[in-house]
Amino acid sequence: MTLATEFLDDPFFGTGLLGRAARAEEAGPAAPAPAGLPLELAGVAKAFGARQVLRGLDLRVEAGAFVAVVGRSGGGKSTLLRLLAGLERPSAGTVAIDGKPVTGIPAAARLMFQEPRLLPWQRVIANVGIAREPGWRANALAALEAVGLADRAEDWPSLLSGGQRQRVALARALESRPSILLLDEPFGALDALTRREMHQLLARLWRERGFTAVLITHDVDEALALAERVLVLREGAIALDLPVASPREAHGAGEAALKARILAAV
Amino acid sequence: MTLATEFLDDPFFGTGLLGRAARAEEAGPAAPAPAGLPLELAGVAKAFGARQVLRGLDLRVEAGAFVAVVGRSGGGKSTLLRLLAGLERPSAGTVAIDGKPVTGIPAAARLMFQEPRLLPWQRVIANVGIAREPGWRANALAALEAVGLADRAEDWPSLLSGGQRQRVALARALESRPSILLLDEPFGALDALTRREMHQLLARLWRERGFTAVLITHDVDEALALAERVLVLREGAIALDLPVASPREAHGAGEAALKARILAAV
Amino acid sequence: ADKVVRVGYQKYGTFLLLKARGILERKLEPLGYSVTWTEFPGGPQLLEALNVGALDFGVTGEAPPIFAQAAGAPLVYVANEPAAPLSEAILVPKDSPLKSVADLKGRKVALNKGSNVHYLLVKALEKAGLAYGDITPVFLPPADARAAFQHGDVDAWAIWDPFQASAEVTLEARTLTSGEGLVSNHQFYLGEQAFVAGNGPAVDAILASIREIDAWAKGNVDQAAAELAPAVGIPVPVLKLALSRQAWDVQPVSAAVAAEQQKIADTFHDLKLIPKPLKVEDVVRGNGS
Amino acid sequence: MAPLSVPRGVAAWILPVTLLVAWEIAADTGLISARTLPAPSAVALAFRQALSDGTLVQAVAVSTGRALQGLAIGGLLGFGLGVLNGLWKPAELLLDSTLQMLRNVPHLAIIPLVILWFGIGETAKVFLVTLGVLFPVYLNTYHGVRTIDPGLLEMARVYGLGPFARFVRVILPGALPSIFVGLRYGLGLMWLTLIVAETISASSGIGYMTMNAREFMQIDVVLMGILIYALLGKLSDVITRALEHATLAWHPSYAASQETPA
Amino acid sequence: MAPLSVPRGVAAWILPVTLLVAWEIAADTGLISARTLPAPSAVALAFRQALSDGTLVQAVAVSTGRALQGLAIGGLLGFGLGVLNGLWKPAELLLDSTLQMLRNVPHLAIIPLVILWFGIGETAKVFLVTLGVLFPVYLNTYHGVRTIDPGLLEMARVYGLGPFARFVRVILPGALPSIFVGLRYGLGLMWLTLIVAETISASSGIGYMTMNAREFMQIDVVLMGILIYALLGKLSDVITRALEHATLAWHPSYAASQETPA
Ligand SMILES: Nc1ncnc2c1ncn2[C@@H]1O[C@H](COP(=O)(O)OP(=O)(O)OP(=O)(O)O)[C@@H](O)[C@H]1O
Ligand SMILES: Nc1ncnc2c1ncn2[C@@H]1O[C@H](COP(=O)(O)OP(=O)(O)OP(=O)(O)O)[C@@H](O)[C@H]1O
Ligand SMILES: [Mg+2]
Ligand SMILES: [Mg+2]
Repeated sequence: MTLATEFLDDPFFGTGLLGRAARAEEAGPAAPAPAGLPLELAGVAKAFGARQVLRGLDLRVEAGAFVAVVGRSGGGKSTLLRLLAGLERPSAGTVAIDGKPVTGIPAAARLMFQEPRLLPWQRVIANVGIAREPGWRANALAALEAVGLADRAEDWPSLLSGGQRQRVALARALESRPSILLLDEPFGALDALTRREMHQLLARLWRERGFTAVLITHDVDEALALAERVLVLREGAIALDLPVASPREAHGAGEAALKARILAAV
Repeated sequence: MTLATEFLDDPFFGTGLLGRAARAEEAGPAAPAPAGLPLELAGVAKAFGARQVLRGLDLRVEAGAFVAVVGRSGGGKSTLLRLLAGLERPSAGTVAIDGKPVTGIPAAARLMFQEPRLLPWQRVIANVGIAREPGWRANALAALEAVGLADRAEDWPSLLSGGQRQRVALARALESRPSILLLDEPFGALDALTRREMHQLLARLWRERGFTAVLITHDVDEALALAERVLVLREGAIALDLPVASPREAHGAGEAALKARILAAV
Repeated sequence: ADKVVRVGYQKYGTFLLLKARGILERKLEPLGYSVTWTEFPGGPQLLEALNVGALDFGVTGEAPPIFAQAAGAPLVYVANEPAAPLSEAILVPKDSPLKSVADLKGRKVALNKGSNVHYLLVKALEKAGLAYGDITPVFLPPADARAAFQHGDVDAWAIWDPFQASAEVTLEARTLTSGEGLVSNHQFYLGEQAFVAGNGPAVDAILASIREIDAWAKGNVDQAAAELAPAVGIPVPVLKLALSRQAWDVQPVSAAVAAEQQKIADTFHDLKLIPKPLKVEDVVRGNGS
Repeated sequence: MAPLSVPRGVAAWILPVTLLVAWEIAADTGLISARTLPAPSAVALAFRQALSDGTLVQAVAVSTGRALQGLAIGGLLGFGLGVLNGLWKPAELLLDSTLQMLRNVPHLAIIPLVILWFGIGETAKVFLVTLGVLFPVYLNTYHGVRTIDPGLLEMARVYGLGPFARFVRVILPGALPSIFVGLRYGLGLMWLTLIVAETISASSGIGYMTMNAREFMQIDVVLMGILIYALLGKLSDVITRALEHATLAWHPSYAASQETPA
Repeated sequence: MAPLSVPRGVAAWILPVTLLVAWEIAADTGLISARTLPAPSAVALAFRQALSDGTLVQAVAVSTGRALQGLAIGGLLGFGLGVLNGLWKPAELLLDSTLQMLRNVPHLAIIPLVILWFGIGETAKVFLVTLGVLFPVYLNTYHGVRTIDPGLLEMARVYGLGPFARFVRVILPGALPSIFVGLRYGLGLMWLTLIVAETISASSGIGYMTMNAREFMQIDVVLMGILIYALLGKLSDVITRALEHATLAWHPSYAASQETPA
């Protein structure tokens, strides 16, 4: 809990206009505060050999929306994100970002992979500032501080615990300040308290920066706590598309009902 | 849920005495049904360089007990399991299994690592039957079936999804039939429903085989649902040691209180 | 000096003495030539360079020019040293039961394939009434042949100086027969065709230099040996023995020498060492080239 | 650049064939004199001749025999030493540095010693080839073993695999891609060493044939020798590729290279 | 076996020194005749002589110059080709097979061609060393680049790293352990090729010195040459180890090898 309150004073994660202005100054006029971009999938199918993973998926995500995707293990969630990140080509249908079909790796999107994928030969801080944008060192350190690992900045990644590695990957995804943030089970290796801190961090940054977020999670509570809209992926298609009103409210009675609906759909 | 009911008819995971007798027959008289062994840590400390991870840990686990360990990310949980598995030497204190100090890798314990650690050059089934004990193929297939991946037995691990890989690692740990089963966040990459199935599988096998189980989890509900005893690891020592009565009862009112106590200790 | 003569030499021989004294440079300087010296481990390598136009002039034994001519190399025989039949021989270990060349029947003889001793061996066998097929030739370059000889892998060794002298002195090897009465064993000075044709005065100046050094060496074998020893790495007594057997009197290639050389070529053709017969006199300086 | 949609087998020959054609044209138009560099057609003639009179087949057969013996001994030794030093620290401390020193000793320089030790027979030649093959296989095996994911080794130990099972199921397959690099290199050096080895009193073999021709300035035969070496190199390449294909099916980069022809 | 608790620097010399001592004893007791194999003390004498009259220093200096030029050119070319072919499929299709064929052509056999192309000067020698160094560096770089974790490359692309940044931050460090194996091998071959190169019309250099001594049967000088090659091999080893230590600090197996001396 201590961590979460620290963000307020943090130059990088500072709240509201002040923080944003400070950041814009730092990075120069060439880097305007990123805004979200809309996503669209139309009739997207994906097969690996004979295995049909996605079949005719239709999905529109508005600019700046926060969508959570839940579904069974092996249900094609990661594949969906990989399609959005341009790492896979659909077998049929089209994937578009901001109205333009995705060819190659879209510059607007950043994917936090299901595994940490840290470069073993770079220190933790260099991993976070992987893109080496101007001022990366300060930004990376701020991001590490936000995930509670500022004191490990100069360690090799191989010395970190599983949850620490995941948080470094999270810091890397956040530091890159994308228009579209794709998160593949970003909190899977975190304990309940650290996880809650990370939830708050993510929610805050989303509000401040306005990026479009797609979050894969196996934790329905997490989906309800963070997203405006929860999708259930089943048998390669969207089985449930549930808007969540004022998602950041505390656990109420309505939430239990929503949770039951989602679990039934999965 | 369909998976969980199938275990009843499964020759390997068959219930009660019947199943156990069938299994004992299969493996021959040389392999008696494994029983749990007691664990003991006395004054165990572990430091990596200047970083003191565990400090004077004292713990006794009786034979056949089911202990869950919760704690913050980077709190030394994996280090604790690695000490029990003989992969690290304590900086001070002693680790003993069945009264004998651990030197080398104890034959009685199996550790399911935090990462899947599958051999990329072996098919899924060969990964599960890694020890190649007599009859491993049938056993491995049964274990894969129990985790819902029988149809992927002949795939390369690199083609699996994150959750599928974790389940293969789980199948491998279960197939090895140890006296002491050490599980490091075994369900972290699984969705809620698959996770519940795996809970049932683990609980059933524990009851049938009587091994000693140490489960690391970041999910307090999971700890309460599975373990007889929940330990909270904080600042390198045990901050809370909570017995859980009849752990396999459904979510009651008492559970919420327990959960609150644990979270407060973390 | 804007013209260059590229001279190839080997470690053991007159050119090394010539190079040390700077005689050639002095004689060519007035004609507007400078000299670059290049060392080669053996005659074949020297002619390999001459063949591709990397060399103008050099010195080798009698065998290499035959192969070079067979390969179409643009070489010209310019001059030769007199016969030195004692400078090659067939040796046997000191306690060998072999007493004469005729005893070689069925034995293993080490030799450098296609060298002057190859011809010597053929001639020696011929004289002893043996056919070439009666012995087993073991083709080895000198250094390896010596190792094999020492090790007892071969029964005899056909070899030339200074290796011959070294084996005689340090291994106490016994001479079965020398080249005397069998072969003449000339050293040949060879030039590149275009160079020899277009630079007559320079070629003559080179010959004059050789004559000068030959004259000196003939009268100062001891000093020559002392001078060559450090470069060659062979003890002075050995070198003295080798040099004393050598002939020192450079002269243009006569018809008689050409004819002897032609016999070697024909023998090599019979041995299938060269694919087609060749005429030595076609590439002798003064014979139209 | 335009995508190359030709099959692998064809693409590989584009460059060699282009070079050959250019060379023929240069020779035919007199751009290079036939004396210094005979035209490919002349080399082909030498080839046909050597083929028809049986010398070529015999030379290749004799050399192959020597090469394979050396490969077997040197490959096994290099592999064994690589594994030993990669896994067992004391052995590495004791042996690695010495091997690195021995590796640096030129074959040409030790021929007199080899003759003293082994005589002038086949043993000496096979010994030299053994030396040639040993070191690349050693270095790459050692590297492959050293860089195996320690996490997998830990896993194998925890799951009760004994030393032999660990070797067969973890170490060997993990080091295999690297061992293949060593083998690839060793297959090349096998022929290269042979040319040195066959200066020892050989009267057959392609090394002997080539060096003999060089001595006698039969450039067409030398070129034929060079072409044969190149073709043998191609053959080694095909063999290693097939082995890689067969044993590294699980490996993303090796599997991919076979499936996507462009 | 008793644990070796001697430091790395000492352990490495146990075997060579033991061999040397055994050889000296065998020579002194007449077990091997001094004529066929001079005693180490005789070799040491030759060493002192060559050192004091400056020929050794000069030979090593000349050879080192040639070696380093060849290393620089061959190493860079091999590295560049390895990276190109490892990353870009069309290049691999076009070039790899040809390189595998060229690799197999013995240096001894192409000397006539090399003289034809480059004459008998320094260029020819440097060219041969270049060839010698090129192929091991190429093969190992290619292998290193090919076997980089594709997951990390994906990550780099998703995080907006351009080709250059990907190369510098992902591909190069990932391939480095393998490239060092190539370099290690290349550093050895550098000297080995030189002995062949220095048979072309050289009059200086250690290759020349050794081969010349061999020709004139100065076995003690030949042995001295062999020892110098071995020491140069040791030097290469020390340099590569230092480079590995400096650049692979992150790598569990390389870091460990430096820290745990036994
Ligand atoms: N080999 C090592 N060298 C140095 N530090 C290490 C090493 N292994 C672990 N650590 C450190 O020890 C601490 C405990 O690590 P451990 O993996 O036990 O944590 P954990 O409780 O399992 O965390 P998580 O829930 O994130 O997996 C961490 O701070 C980690 O960085
Ligand atoms: N490259 C591939 N080749 C073949 N099959 C693949 C490949 N990638 C994924 N799959 C298969 O596609 C299915 C969907 O995989 P995906 O990784 O998208 O699942 P997921 O929903 O993310 O699962 P998890 O929650 O377990 O991570 C799985 O059955 C997986 O085995
Ligand atoms: Mg996934
Ligand atoms: Mg952990």
